[in-house]
Order: sequence, then structure tokens, then C-alpha cells
Amino acid sequence: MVEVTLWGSLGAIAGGKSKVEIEAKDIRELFRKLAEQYPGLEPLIEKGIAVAIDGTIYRDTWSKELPQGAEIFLLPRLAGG
Amino acid sequence: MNFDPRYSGRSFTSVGTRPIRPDGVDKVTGRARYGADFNMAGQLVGRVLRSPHAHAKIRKIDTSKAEKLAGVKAVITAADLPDLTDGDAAMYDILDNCMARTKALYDGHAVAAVAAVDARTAKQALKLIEVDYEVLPHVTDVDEAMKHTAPLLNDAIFTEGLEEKPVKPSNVTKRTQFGHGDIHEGFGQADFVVERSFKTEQTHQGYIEPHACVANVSSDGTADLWVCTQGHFVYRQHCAQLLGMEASKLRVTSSEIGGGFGGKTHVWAEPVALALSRKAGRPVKLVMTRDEVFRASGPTSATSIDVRIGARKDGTITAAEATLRYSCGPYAGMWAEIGAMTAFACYKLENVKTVGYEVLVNRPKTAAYRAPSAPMAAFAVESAVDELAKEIGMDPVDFRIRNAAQEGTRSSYGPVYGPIGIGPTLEAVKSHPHMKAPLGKNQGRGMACGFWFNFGGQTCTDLNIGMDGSVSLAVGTVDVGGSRASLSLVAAEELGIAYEHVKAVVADTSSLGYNDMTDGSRGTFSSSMATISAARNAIKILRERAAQTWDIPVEDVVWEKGHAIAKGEKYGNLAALSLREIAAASGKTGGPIAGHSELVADGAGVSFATHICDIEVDPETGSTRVLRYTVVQDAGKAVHPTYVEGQYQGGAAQGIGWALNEEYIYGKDGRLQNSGFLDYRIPVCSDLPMIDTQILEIPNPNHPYGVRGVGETSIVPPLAAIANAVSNAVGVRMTHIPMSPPRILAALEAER
Amino acid sequence: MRYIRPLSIEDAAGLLAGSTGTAAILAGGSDLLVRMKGGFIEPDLIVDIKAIEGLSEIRETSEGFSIGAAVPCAVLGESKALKKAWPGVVEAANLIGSKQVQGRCTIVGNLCNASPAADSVPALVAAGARAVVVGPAGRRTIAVESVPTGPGKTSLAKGEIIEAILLDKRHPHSGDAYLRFIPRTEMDIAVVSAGVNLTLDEQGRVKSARLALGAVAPTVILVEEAAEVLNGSKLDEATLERLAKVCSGACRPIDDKRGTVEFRRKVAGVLAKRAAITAYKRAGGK
Amino acid sequence: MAGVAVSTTINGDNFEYLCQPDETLLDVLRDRLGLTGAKEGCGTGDCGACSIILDDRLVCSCLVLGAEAEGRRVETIEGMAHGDTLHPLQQKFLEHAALQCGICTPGFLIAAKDLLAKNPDPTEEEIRFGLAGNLCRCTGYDKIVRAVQDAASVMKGA
Repeated sequence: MVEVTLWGSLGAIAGGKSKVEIEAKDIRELFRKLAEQYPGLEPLIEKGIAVAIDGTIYRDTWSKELPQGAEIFLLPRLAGG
Repeated sequence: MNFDPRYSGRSFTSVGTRPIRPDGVDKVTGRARYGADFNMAGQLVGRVLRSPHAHAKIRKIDTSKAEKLAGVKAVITAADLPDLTDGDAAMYDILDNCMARTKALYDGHAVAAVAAVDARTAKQALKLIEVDYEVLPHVTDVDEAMKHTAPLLNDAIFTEGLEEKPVKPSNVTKRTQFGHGDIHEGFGQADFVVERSFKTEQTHQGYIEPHACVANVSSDGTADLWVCTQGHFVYRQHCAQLLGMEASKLRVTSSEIGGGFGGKTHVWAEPVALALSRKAGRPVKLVMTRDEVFRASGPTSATSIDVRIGARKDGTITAAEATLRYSCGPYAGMWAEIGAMTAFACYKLENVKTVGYEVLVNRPKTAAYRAPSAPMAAFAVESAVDELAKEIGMDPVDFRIRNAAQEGTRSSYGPVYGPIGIGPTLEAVKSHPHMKAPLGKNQGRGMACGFWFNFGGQTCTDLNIGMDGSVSLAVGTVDVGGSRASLSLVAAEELGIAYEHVKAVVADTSSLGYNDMTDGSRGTFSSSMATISAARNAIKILRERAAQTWDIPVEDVVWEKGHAIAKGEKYGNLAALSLREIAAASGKTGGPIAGHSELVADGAGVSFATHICDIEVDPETGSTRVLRYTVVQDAGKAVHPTYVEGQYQGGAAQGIGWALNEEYIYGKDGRLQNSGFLDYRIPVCSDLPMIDTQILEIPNPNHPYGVRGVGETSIVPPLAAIANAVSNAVGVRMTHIPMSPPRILAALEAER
Repeated sequence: MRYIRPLSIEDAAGLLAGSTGTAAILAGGSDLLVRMKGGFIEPDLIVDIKAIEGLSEIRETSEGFSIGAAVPCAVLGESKALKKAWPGVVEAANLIGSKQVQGRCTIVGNLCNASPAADSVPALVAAGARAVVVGPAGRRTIAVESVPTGPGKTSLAKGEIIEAILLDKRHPHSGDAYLRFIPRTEMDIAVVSAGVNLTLDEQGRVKSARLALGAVAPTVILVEEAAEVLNGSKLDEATLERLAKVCSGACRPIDDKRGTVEFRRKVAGVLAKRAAITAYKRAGGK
Repeated sequence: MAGVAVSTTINGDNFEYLCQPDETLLDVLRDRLGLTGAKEGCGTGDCGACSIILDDRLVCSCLVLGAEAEGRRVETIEGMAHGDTLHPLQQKFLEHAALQCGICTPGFLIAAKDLLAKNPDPTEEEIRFGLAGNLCRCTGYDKIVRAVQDAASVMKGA
């Protein structure tokens, strides 16, 4: 079980929660379960969400494991110059 | 992925040296080929007709007269680029931006295009196209556009991110919020509070090379596109999707690129060129004029930002709040959101809240510009931080050091930081001789900090070892400022050979797997990771071939300094085999030797910089002069330090231009008044001093060499650093960027 | 469209007089080609005057200087005699555009383009320069300030062409100066500008003065009251303050992409002061 | 529209071409003669990327008509190196990394060559003002100025 923090706008879609508990071993599973539990999040996940694991931002590595006790933070996927 | 990206703390032979770049000679002799330097036999000239109105309904377009003009081979409108985006809103916006469908949404919006035998005929044909416009009221100012009375750009837009779904449409596409703690409580603890509102005007990336491409669509449905772009794979995806092609049928070759800074990250004219070529059955070259570049490509957001920061007498910030409104052009964006994330990223804050509003205006579609959205937010925040330090009576550097984020700090945008460089850049600035240099009359010194995330992303690299032992490295990230040199250094380092034996090229989309574009400071970070991985895969084969030659187990062969070495006493009689020797024998040992890598280079380390600048102000005219400028920034590891310095200096120069003179100026009619380099004033050589740099190297734990991105952060602090310097020079707090002489003089007069 | 390179000024004037469509004179081309590029003008005839004998020369005569219409501004800067006699005119001419533009642009082109912000014009007006006009009716000499009549408009008739600019021989104790305000250090069009030309008496008092302002009205303006303020003075503080006030007051500026009304008014006064001080020093005043 | 026949010298070689009366020399060089070293950054003389030397004068080739080159001498970036020996300015631009994207580089090299021909020992300020007609958006000019300073000292020594 990992605790996932959602950024403001995402929290609103997940029923006003800023933190959710999910049983997931990697980013892929996290996204799948989030979409199951909060269908409103699915289009956003499709569009792209980044996951910060202990401060390091992952945009595409869905195979990245979620270590127990790690801080998991969902962020919008950003544009750069 | 077996590749281990973790930082290993190794020492380097090639990395950190400063060799001449592999594409250098072509660039100093005029032989390098950029977007407009390529031609095909039978090629036509493409030209685009653009709306002169800021906002207008397109009732009808009559192209019949243009079509009849001798020499015209194709005329297209939105009807020739049907909507194939299948509900993908972002792609639809790109399509509509390439060619207006029902409404022209800004001065310069493309409405039709022609392909003709020469430029003169194409120009004449444009004049023969009759567009029946119904001119609509327009709005170009970000604050005006938020008002309930403002003309609506798109009545299907209802603000997202509000607690209750709004009942009326609005120009605000989205509200976003970040932060933690309780700001009310935080402000309650504050002894001093600074509250101010700021505005920044819209700027353009200002690359010297206009957008240019040559498109050639064949009747068999395949196509070639030669184009200047920051991401040819992304351009291929966009173009293929918009034209209904299979991606693999479209080969995109990236030319040398004459600057991008974010402005060449999504398509503008390329789908139009392809559609023209498809219709005409001939190659079409489409090159934007400078006027078109300013009116219809690029710009960054104009912004309006409110900041409030509170601190205790001891200099601890207790609460920080910002509301950020960013213009997006006529299409939804996430620019305020990024501004809201970056605004307070430099600081350790218990109570912080930022709110962003994305605002539609009748201006060109906002594109990324070097650390997009961060410089404006930093301008507002760092100005207020300076003012707060002054009110408390603390030195601005000490005040920032006291509140700087560090490893373990929860960032204002959410996650907790790993090892970061804000503290070290501030310490370096504190002890820098620049801070102690004397100042004269009407001169002031300012400093400011900046943050940028840095990206990684999908990356793919091929490393092929020739029979002569030389190495060709094919990368898929466009080289915008010397990355082929950096990546050659990395390949040489990993293989243990000389830099001169490596030749890096940027491969076209048919020769290499998908790569994300060169954005988010990812070019060297990501492609070096893929290059290291590819080299290690090649080394594995080299070891196998040596083992085969010696007829010993591969486990007993190690790779050191460019040689296979048989490890262990029993192999004492086996002389080391060089890469060259193994390569020469490769035909007989199993064929060509190569290493490939396809990976997602995630874990780009966040980046911080602190800048110092000295400014002189002429109090009688409001004229400013930058006397001295110093950049201190964390690079993680500088692979080619000269090009790292170049990124620092270039970003600072762009920031100086933004701070002092650059701005989009719209008339009451909604038309852009300064669509050229004469009145869109980017810094010239005589405007600037030398720009000193100090590279700090705080290794990124998620890269084998510790590399972080370096390209973008340097544009973040200058706006605030200069505003702080002006304030210290003549005692006025400038809240409107650019701080052009009329604005400074007006502020001075108001003080008097 | 035709491109013709006549060999005499009479031929050039004749071509212009006889043209039926839009005709344009090409000397340096730094305005003409920009306007052609932007589609603001599509000439049917381009008359390149650079092959006309004498037009690319600066001649020093007993009366002063004659600067041919095709002399690039860079050449003005290379003429030691001209620079010594009329440093303000030369520095104004050498501020137009970049080094690249300097190699092409001409003061006659700058004058005939009739921009109120033209750099060389306030200096020429202050210097009392005259223009030699050749046309179907022959040759006439007119004051340069009578050439531009409004933005982009001149008093020249169809078929008329300026052959040369005349500058007087310098009286002793004379000096001129030109200053402009631009946001950057180079490459901008003047937001405000001031040209000053002074002659002093033996005691170092201003005997005669001419002051012209640019970019503050539809044409470059000669500020007569400024001369009145300066005459008889040694440019003391009070005179300079009055000068600034008079010059600010003489402005009829507009708000545009380069500056505001308030800014132009205020800075016109500042530049007038500063240019007057330089001209005064050049004239030998202390 | 009648074409204009032009006979000119480019980088020491004789060229003859036919161009339109309103065609710029830049377009002639790039589109008719295949000399694409000069770049069009603006077409209005504001960026200097198309710099060439015309009869010993530095000019923007976008502000010269192709027809005007008749009987004159044109020098472009393509003629700057002697065979495979780079001009000292070219060499120093490489060594100092005075280019990032490189689009402005041909114009800077031509302008710097003209500057040093007229002033072999320029101060930093003279270099900065001398090159103010050439825009660079990548480097902040620092390394360009240093490269020109270094080339000037090498050329003086030669």
C-alpha cells in the first residue's frame, strides 16, 4: 500500500481528496487502479501525468517501482522549451 | 531495461574537456544546411494568407481567382486539412492554429495557402483570394480577457478546476492550485508582509532562423519533410495525424536548426506545406517571413501576478501566496499552472499557496519559451522577496539563504527535494567578488534566484563501430547548441577512445526509433544516458568478440581504456585487444559491432541558478545600462563546459532583453505593431557586458555521470535580478516588465 | 518592372518625369527595399542613381561641402574635413542603422524618406543645410527643412530629384552636435532626437544658434524659441533649464510603439540640453 | 517583367546571371547561385545574417538588388577560408564556441572580417558596436567578442 498525494486540481476530480491509498507496485499499476477507483482521472492519465517518487519526477517510466514508504506525488505533465 | 542510471561517482577522461564541435567547420564556412537551405527539383513556393483581424468569423473564402492565375499549382483552405483529430482537443487546437476553420482568432492566423512556381506568383495569388470576414470584438490583454464583459473567444469553454461547474462560458480555461500548509495561519505569524501586483508583457523566443520546411508528398502516400525543428519525431506524429498518414510513411529529416528555445516544439506551417504538396503533386518549400514568425508563431504568455509574502523579524518566511494569470493565445494551455508550480520552488515554506488561471486572448498560440512560465513568476516572487528582506533589514542574499530549500524540503509544487543546488548557488554568490565590487552614482546591484524542473523522456540512440574502429553515433534529439560534441565526448568516455574517433549525427525519423523533442533541457541529459547505455551494449559485444578470439569465457574479459583485457594470472600471455583490433576482425567474428539503446530517461534533476547584475540608470531619461552580470548555476556535471557556459550566457541575455526592452505591442485594433527585429528589440552586442559564469556541479543521483539539464534555468532569474538592481540604483520598484525607458522614467517621475 | 541605371542626373529626372506607374529612386536602398519587402510599394520603375557621375562624391568647395546624393553615410564618417567642420552632421549620419546599413544608406535618402525620426535630418536642419534639386524645370536650391512635409511626404514634384546636400564653410568658434534617444545602444529608430548648431562670439557667448528636434512632430521641427534662449548665453544652468522647457513645450508628439507623449516631451528637453553642451564645447566654449 | 543580365565577381570568380529587377542579391546568391551561406533572418536589414562585402563595404545582401552587383566585387562566407585553411576568425569562433545554433555565424564572421580590416586592434567596445548590426540569440555575444579579440591578436602577430 502506498500513499499518493494528488495536486490541487487532481484532488478535486478524486472527490476532493488530496491523498489516496493505493495498493500498487509500480506506476503502471498505480495508474490502472487510480482509473478504476476514480474514473474521472482516466482522461487525465491518458493525457499524461507525471509521478514524483521521493522528489524525482518520472514522466514515462511506467515500469518504475514504487518503494514502500516512498513519497508518491502526482503532478501535471509539463511542457519545456 | 538493464541499464543502471544511478550516479557512480567516477572520474573522467573525455567528459569535462572542451573540444571543437563536430558540426563546427560546416557552420563557420556556410556549408551547414538549415531549414531554408534545402531545395528539391521541381519545387514550388508556398505562401500563407493570414488574417488581418484579431477576431473574425470566416463567412466564406473564394479561391477561384487565385486558382486561375497562371503558375498557381495548389490553393488550400481548412477544407483541405479536414479534422482527423478524433476528439484529441490538443491536436485539434494545433490543426486550427495551422489553418483557421470557422474563426480567425488573432492577427496573423492562417486562413489559406498557395503553392506556385515562384514567389512572385504565390504573392500575387494571395491577393486574389477573397475572404469574407465578419469582424468580431477582440481582447488582447490578460486582465481584460478575464472580465465578465470581455468578448468570448470560444463559447464552449467553461472554466475547469472550479469547485462548482460554471454556468457561463469564459475566457478562463482552467484554474489550478498548488501548495501546502495554511497560509492564513502563516500570515498570522508574520511580522512583515509584502504584497504587490506585477505585469509582464509577451515576448518571443526570437530565434534568428524563421520556420522553414520542404514537403514532398508522393502519389503513393509516402512523404518526406525537411524541416528546422526541435523534435522531428514529434513533428512526424503531428503531421501524420493531421494529414491522415501512417507515421512510418512520413520521413522527417531535421535540418540544422537556427534557434528554437521552445518555439520549434510544435508544428505551424509544416502540415500546410504537406497539404499543398499533396494537392499540387510536387515538392513545396514554405519559409515564413520574419513578420509571420512574430505574428503567427511563438510567443510566451503575457502575465498578471499578485504576490504576498510574510516573514518573521528573524527572517523566516511564514507564508507565501501568489495568484498568476497567464495568457495562452486563443487555445487552452497550462502556462499559469507551470508558473504556479515554479513560483516559490526556491524556498522552504511551511505555508504556501499558488493559484493559476489560464486565459484566452486574441494573440498567437502561446508556445514554450525556455523554462516556460518560470521567469515571470520568478520576477514577481523575487522582487517581493527582495523588498521583504529590505523591510526586515536583512541582506537579500542572507535572507534567501535562510529560507532556501534543501534536500528533504517539501517543494511548493508538492514533492520533497533530493540533493539540490539552490543553497550552494547562493553561498557561491555570497562569496563572489562581484558582490563586493564598488558601485558608482545611479548604479545598483540586484540578485535573484531561479528554478526549473528539467525533463527526461523517450530517447533512442545507435552506436555503430566501423571496421576501422571509428564510431558513428546516431542520436534522435535535435542538436540546438552543441550536443553532438557533448554526446561524442560521452561515447568516447564510455568506450575509452579518443573524441576524434567519434562522429555524432542526428538521424532522421526513418533511421532511428522515436525520440521526444529537445525541450525541457533534456537533450544532453537524455541522449547521454542513451549513449552510455548504447556504448555499454557495444562493449558487451566487444568483450564477447575478444573472448571468442582468445577462446576464453567472456566473464574473464573486462573492458578498460578502450581495450579488452583478459583478467587473471592465467591469461598473462594474452596482450590486450584494442577496440580497433576487435573492429578490424569483426567480419570474421560475427559481423558488425553496434550498441543500441531505447530508454525512457527519467529522473532529470531539478536545477537552480542565482544571478547578480549591476545596472546604471539615467534618471533623466530612464535609460538603463547593464554594467556587469554573473550567472551561478548547478549543472550536475558539465559534459562540455564551454557549451554549458554558453547556455548560461545565452539564457541570461534573453532574460536581459525580456527585462528591459522586448514586448509584443498591440494596437487598439488588435494588430501587432512590432512584428520585426527593428521594434521587437532583442539585445544587440553593444547592449551587453561580458557575462561571467560559475558552474557548480552537484551530481544528479539519477544519471551515471551526474548530469542535469542546463539549458533553461538561466532565463529565470534575470527579470527579477534587473528589477532589483534598478530598485537599488534609483529607488523605484518596477512592477511592469519590460522596464523600458518610458516605464522607468514614468516611475521616477511618479516618485518625485 | 524595370531597373535602369542612368548615367546623368538629367536622364534620371527625365525617367522619373516620364514614368507612368510608380517610380522609385534607388541610392542606398535601405528604405526602399524594406518597403518593397513589406509590400508597401511595388515600383514599376527603379532608377538606380549610383552610376551618375559626381553623385557618389563629397566635394569641398570655397563655399563649403557638397555631398552627392549617392554617398553612403559611412563615407561621410571617413571624410576628415567634413568630420572636423560638421561633427554633429557626421555623427547623426553615422547613427543610421548598422555598419551594414551605413555602407549603403545616404543622407538624401534619409531626408526624402521623410520620417520624422530620421537621424540625419535634425542635424542637417540645425546646420542650415540646403538641398540641390534637379527636375524638369531645371535646378534649384532649397532649405532641407522644406523637403519633408509630413510622414512619408515631401515637397518634391514629380520628376524632381535631389542631387546633393550643401553645407556651409564653417565660421570660427562654431560647433554642432546631434543626440538621439533609443532604447537599445544601436539598431533602433530615434524615439526623440535633437540637433544643435552654435556659433560663439570672441567672449564665448552664443552668437547664433539653430536647434532642431526629431520624432516629436509630423516632421523634424526647427525650434526658433530655442535659438532665442541660447543667444547671448554661455549655457549657464538657468539657460539650459529654460532651453529644456522651451524644447519640451515645442513638441507635438504622439504615443506609439516607441514612446509616449510624456516621455518624448521630457526627453526632448534633456537631449536638447545635452546636445547644446556638446556643441558649445566643440565651438570652443568653456 | 524583363530579367536583368548581370556580370559580377563573387569570391574572386566571375559569375553571370539573369535576375528579376526586384530580386535581392541575397535571393540571387541563395536561390540562383546555390550560395546559401548568407541567411535571411529578417529581410529588412535588422539582423545581419545575410552580411556580405560589396566592393570593400559591409552590407546586408537583403538590402541590395541582384541587379546592383553588375561589375562589382562580392565576398561571401563561402570565400572566407583558403582551401581547407580556415580564416583565423573562423578558427577562433570554433575554439571559443562562439556559435551555438550557428545561423548568425556567417554574418558575424563577415562583419568581423570587415571590422578587423578597418580596425586591426579594436577595443571590446569597438567590437561590440562594430558588430551591433548582427543579432545572435544564443550566445549572449560573450564568446563571439572573445573570439574576435583572440583572432585580432593572432592576425596582428601574423
